[in-house]
Amino acid sequence: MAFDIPSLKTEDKPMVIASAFILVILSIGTVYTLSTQGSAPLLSPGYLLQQLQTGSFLGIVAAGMMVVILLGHIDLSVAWTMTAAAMMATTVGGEWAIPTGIAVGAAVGLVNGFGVAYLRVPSMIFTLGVDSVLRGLMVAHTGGFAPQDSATPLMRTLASDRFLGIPSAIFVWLAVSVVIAVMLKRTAFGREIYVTGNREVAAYLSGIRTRRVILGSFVVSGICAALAGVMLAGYSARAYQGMGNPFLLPAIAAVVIGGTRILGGQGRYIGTLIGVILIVLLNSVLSIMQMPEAGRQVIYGSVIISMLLVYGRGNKVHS
Amino acid sequence: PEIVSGPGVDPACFAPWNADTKYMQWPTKAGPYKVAVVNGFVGNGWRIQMIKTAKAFAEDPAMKDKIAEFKVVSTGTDAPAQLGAIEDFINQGYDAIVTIAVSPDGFDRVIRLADKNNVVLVPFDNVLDTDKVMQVNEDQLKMGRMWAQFALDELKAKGVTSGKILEVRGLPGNSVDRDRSIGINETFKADGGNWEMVSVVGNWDDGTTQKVVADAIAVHGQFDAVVGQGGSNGVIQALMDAGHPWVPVAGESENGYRKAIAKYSDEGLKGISIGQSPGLVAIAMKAAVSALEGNVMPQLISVPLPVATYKDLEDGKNYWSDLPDNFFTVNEFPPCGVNISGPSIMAQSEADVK
Amino acid sequence: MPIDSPIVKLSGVSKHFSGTRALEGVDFSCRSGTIHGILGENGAGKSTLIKILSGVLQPDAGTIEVSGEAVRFSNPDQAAVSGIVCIFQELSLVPDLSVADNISIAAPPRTRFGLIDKRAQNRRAEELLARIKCEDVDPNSLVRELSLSRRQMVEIAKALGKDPKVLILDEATSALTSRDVETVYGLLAELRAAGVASLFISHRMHEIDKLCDMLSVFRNGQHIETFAKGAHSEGEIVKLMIGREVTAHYPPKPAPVPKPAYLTIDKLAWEGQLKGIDLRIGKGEIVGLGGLDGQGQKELLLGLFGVLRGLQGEVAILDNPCRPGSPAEAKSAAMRIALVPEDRKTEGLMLAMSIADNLLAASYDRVSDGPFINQDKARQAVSEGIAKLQIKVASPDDIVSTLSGGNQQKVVIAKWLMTDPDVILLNDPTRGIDVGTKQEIYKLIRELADRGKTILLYSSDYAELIGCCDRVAVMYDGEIVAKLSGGAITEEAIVAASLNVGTQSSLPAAGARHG
Amino acid sequence: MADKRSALATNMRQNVAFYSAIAMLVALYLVYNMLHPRGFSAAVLIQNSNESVAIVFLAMAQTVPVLLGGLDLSVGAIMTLANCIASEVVNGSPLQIVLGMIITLATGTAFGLVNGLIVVYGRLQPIIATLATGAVAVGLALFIRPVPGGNVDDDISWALTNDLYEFVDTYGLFDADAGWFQTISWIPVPLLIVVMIAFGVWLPFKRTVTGRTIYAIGSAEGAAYMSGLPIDRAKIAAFTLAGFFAACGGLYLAIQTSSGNADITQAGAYTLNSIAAVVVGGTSLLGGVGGAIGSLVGALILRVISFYFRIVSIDPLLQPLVEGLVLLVAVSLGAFRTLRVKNQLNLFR
Ligand SMILES: Nc1ncnc2c1ncn2[C@@H]1O[C@H](COP(=O)(O)OP(=O)(O)OP(=O)(O)O)[C@@H](O)[C@H]1O
Ligand SMILES: Nc1ncnc2c1ncn2[C@@H]1O[C@H](COP(=O)(O)OP(=O)(O)OP(=O)(O)O)[C@@H](O)[C@H]1O
Ligand SMILES: [Mg+2]
Ligand SMILES: [Mg+2]
Repeated sequence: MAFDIPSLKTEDKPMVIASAFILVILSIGTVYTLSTQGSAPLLSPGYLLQQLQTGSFLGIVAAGMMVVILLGHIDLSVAWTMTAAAMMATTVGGEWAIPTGIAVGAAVGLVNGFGVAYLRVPSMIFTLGVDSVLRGLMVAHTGGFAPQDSATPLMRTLASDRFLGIPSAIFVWLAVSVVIAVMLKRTAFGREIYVTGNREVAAYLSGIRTRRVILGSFVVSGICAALAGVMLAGYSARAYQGMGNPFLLPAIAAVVIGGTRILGGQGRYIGTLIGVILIVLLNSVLSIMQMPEAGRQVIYGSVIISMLLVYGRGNKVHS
Repeated sequence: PEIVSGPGVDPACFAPWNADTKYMQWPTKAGPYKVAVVNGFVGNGWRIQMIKTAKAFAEDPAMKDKIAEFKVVSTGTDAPAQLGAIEDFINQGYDAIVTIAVSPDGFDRVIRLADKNNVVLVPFDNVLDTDKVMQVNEDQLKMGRMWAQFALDELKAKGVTSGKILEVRGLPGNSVDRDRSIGINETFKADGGNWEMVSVVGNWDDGTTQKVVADAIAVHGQFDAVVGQGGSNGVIQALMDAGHPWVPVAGESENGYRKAIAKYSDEGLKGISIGQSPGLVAIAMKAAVSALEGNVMPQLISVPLPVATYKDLEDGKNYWSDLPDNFFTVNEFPPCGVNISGPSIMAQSEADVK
Repeated sequence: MPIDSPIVKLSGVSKHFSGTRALEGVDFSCRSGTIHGILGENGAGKSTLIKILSGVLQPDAGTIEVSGEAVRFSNPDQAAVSGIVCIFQELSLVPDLSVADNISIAAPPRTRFGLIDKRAQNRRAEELLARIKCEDVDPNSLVRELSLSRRQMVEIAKALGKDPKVLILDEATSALTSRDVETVYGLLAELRAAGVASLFISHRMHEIDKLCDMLSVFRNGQHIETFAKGAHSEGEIVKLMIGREVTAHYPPKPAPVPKPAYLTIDKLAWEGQLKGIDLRIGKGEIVGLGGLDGQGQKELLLGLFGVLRGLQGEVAILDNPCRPGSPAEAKSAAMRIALVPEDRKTEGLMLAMSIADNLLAASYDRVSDGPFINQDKARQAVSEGIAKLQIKVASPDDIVSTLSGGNQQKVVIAKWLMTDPDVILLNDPTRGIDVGTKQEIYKLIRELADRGKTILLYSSDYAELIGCCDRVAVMYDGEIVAKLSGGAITEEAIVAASLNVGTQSSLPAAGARHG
Repeated sequence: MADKRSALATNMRQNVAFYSAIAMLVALYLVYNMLHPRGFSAAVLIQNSNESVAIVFLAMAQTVPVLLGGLDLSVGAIMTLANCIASEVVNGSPLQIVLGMIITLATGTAFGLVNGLIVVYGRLQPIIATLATGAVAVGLALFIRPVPGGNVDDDISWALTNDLYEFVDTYGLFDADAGWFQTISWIPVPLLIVVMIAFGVWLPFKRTVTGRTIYAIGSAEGAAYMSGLPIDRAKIAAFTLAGFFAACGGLYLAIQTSSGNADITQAGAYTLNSIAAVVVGGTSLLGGVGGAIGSLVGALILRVISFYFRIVSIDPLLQPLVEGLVLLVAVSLGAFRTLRVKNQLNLFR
């Protein structure tokens, strides 16, 4: 491939290791279920498809998050972007529900992008502020008269129906994945994201409109979060306060476990995909094993650390 | 306050927790009073409904004249900020402070200051592990027991005496979660049937609950009953999506959950709904004012559990089929003169209120 | 220690980097009280040699002796303890710390409590700066606030403060003004008299020639020869360095014909750093920008390229106003301006990305169909770019940082040539580049001019201005103080104008020593 | 003299962000006190000090890794861990109490040390390494304290959360009513603790080579290495110090609430607020510029803003929105500098 990010070997390592780890998780879970109930439901297509279905919401958020992380930025507003998009979508209802939700995401992305690219406030802090503004808006929104919160039939269809026996949410995730992967790899915008993420000043002096690239990336992230929020509302059949909260940290973790450099510039989409599956399965297996919260947190942290330690061998920080 | 002997004022409203409950009395103050509500976390439906109820109750004719100044602040899950806010209101000369504690412990200092300044501090909902303040709550342990007993009774009626029960827990580390879970588990244990308890953590959140219930179903196949502490909409959704047959379900008081029970009880969704009511805030406010008026008050006020089973659900009365799923149906407590119904403050438009 | 035994002696030193042979069995020594020049083209292994000497890198094989004792340095600190101190190009100053902090960074004076003694540190900084005649630098100011040339002087002060026995300067004078260069020469002579050995790396022949007693030539990771100054002619040295004969340094200039203005600059002013620049450059003309460092030359280039806000005055291409608001606009079809920036490592390249990605960075619109990149066009553009500048690459997918300095610079230039610009702004494009590569770049610049490009070239090396440019504009304090053309472009004229001698009566203190 | 003045001017110019943060804090706090019915009283000062200690310590903790150019996402978790440990061990005889405090601080510091070791020898990006170790810390806290509670010694709790008078009185150190003592007896102990640790630990540390190396790394790591600075040691020290400050926060929290609470949400909120405080206090997230004292001020600014909700009447359901907007504006204030930049290359640092 002529235009891959270089040094495929180190880039492939995360995918291979993460994939292997997914197998380890499944084996541990299966050993557990075999010993406690004498069956191996984790290996059944039903269970796996369901994991992919619930994973698709995280997957879509993580896809957007990855684009922003490739720039060396981060989007901490995805939690309430999801919620706001879902709540506005159900409030509006009808056929305009989904477009409204997506528009909310795009608008949030524009605000984030404006703050980060034009005002040059660090994304870590600007998106945090936007997140709390969104939360405030949603509290105020419910604080007036309680809005309609039921998902529209189309939202339900997208998120919880099945098509050819496969949950339709997986198709949506797949579609988003294809779009993001092609965008990153085959479009000028995608390459400009990598270039800007590597060294913004050099990108700027190369005549790349880096501010628009940043703005665009935050819009992508906002739209992805909004889509995930709308889908999640479809899955739960309703939108509610705080519904996006459980997604922020896993999304970041998935991107990083997938081998994307947290400082930007390097990473492949396929890694994020694998990272999402890993996180979803890990959570699910821990839940099945009825692991108490304390153990769950410790395992979660240790997994991330140990995987990164395995990937990171040999990348010296100096120079 | 002084520890006095009972009975207290208006026992229909301010019921003592049990026979051992102490009684307290504050020096009478002349009204109208300055009252503050110090909330912790804001950003879920329950808290929003609670705040709206508080605002509405402060405007209620029964209270309006007694309240000179009324403030609500939300400090987030930040113990020092909440303690600081309470202390600030004490320093500002407020007469009563109603609060949902972010932690069941750690209020010693503000309790001491409140007592020193004759300020009535009333924790409710998430109450404190202390008997030094007047508190208002529903009995969480009893709630757990009732849920479990209901499920057991329904199963017995079907002739089932053993099987798998799914317990959906709430926020780890929270005392409410702990008490409810103890109630549930001790009841099943005491029953003598052969019950296998599978427990998952749903954080009282619809989405999380739905996911963990779906996972549990995928792994365990089928359950004979589900006892969920919260996120009941999520429980129902997961059962429906998995094509799980309807079984007895115990849960909270979300409108959506009650709608589902009403709709599917004939198909086997034998449900019980017991709510932790956002209306507790109104009782806490009323108790605070009553204490300021010099009445004898129980230290721990037990608000009756608002129970509704599939047998007694009635559209337009204890659930509303045309209203959104997310609000909590139980909001009013007629014995206390708290008549702010869920729909009246959580309705979609001005028209729905009427 | 006998005076003529070497202070540093390397025997059989080899260093390999994944696949590249940077040094191979090098024997090298130098003596106290000499100034020892090290020559070689880009990638010859000079920097690697001195990095090994100064403890930044560790050799794969071979031994190092200092004053006859075998040593092994695992970091620069240990080398400094042995008296080996290295001045890197600009690498070792911390921009957000003050000058005084930087000068005493690793071993500051301490108070009774073992804490850094700020006052003593300031005093020390003042003394050292005074020694290199940089009294104008405030020890309290941040290094970030200084110009590149001042930073290099601070770097020298910092090295001096370590009391070196062996002082290494790796292209440490590349951005110095001529006045500072004189100071450094004086300093080196002083140190030589005090018995210090200096190792001096530069790509500027005349500097080496003027300064050094001994010369060592490296090529391809090998030590070719060490000889006393004067033992070889300049031509012979160049031949040793690049292994072939070099005929002429600069491509011949065409006869000076007045050309109609293509790029017109009128009363350009900015923030007190540009004070009404008037300049006309014709199509096919190479105009040089000269002068001391920091007189507004860089700002002029940046201004033309759309980087500066709040510019006053007029710029036009032919008769169309041309005031880009950003580099993106500057490179657009309407203006077609390109800028090869000053610092290729931070401003020119994405060091962690492939050569191909770097080459394409300015021309995605040219290789795309709609939003999508056409893989074939892209591949073709990349190979054309590599071919045009004869960039030595194993594969376009290699990471650009694996190229040598000269080839990296070619990548930056090629990136811009791929956009087919009409106006090319070059900001010191040959800094730190070896003679051979320099020649290629000069040739390329001339070819571009011959093809009708308009070229504005800033260089810190006046020999380059003389050899390359049709006309030269010398800047002083934000103004153009002299415009030279044809035979008038001489070293004397440029130096005089740089110091603003003759155009203004009051000589700046800086010029006094020079005039 | 002229020299001094110009040095001062240089200092002002180089620390604009810090000095404007101080000015902002003073203005905000003065107005709050003027609006407060009992403004400018010791009671209000004590109350405000108490609620600020934890966040101030966390902001200082966050500062050190930020100066390196990294972020420590585990500070809130370390605080929580320390809080839970303290709730177990800070009781008994005075000696046991002191020992308990030392154990608490040592554990937090050790956790920071582990962070540092992972970052340095594991060669991981701090932000992601600490995201993971933070989860581990919260997990450990939950093991120690599955439900909130604990019994921190009542006397120490009372003595450390009041003014000096009560402190002296509680422990009968000397006659608290002594005349000479009156002038300082109103000073809140929490304020004193913060000031002592901030100035007693941070300022000296900043003037060590290790401390300066932290700045150098954040500013230009390559240069720091070339200059022979102890990079690894400084990085480890930075995270260790962060662990120490976070543990101070956790310990105080335990003393203040006489209990421990392994609250995951609270840990996360504190971590994020610490970053906001660092930014508001004038420390650059890119590293190399700023300091813990600035972050102390930044944390206080954020806190004082929240005080206003208790004074000014704002619809409770609009409060989160107002709070969010204020935070957004506060962190965007630096943008004015950006808008004034004339050479766009200066935007990219
Ligand atoms: N860190 C490294 N990794 C891989 N290869 C390296 C590294 N450093 C140097 N090299 C290789 O070693 C060779 C010598 O490089 P070195 O920097 O010593 O050359 P140089 O003589 O200093 O060149 P220049 O004149 O450009 O400074 C180069 O070909 C380069 O490819
Ligand atoms: N990761 C790497 N892999 C391969 N070669 C490298 C790598 N990093 C650096 N190099 C080589 O090392 C040399 C860089 O060495 P150094 O940092 O001394 O710069 P330099 O060549 O002296 O640059 P300049 O000429 O601009 O001063 C380059 O010539 C390059 O060929
Ligand atoms: Mg070199
Ligand atoms: Mg070089």
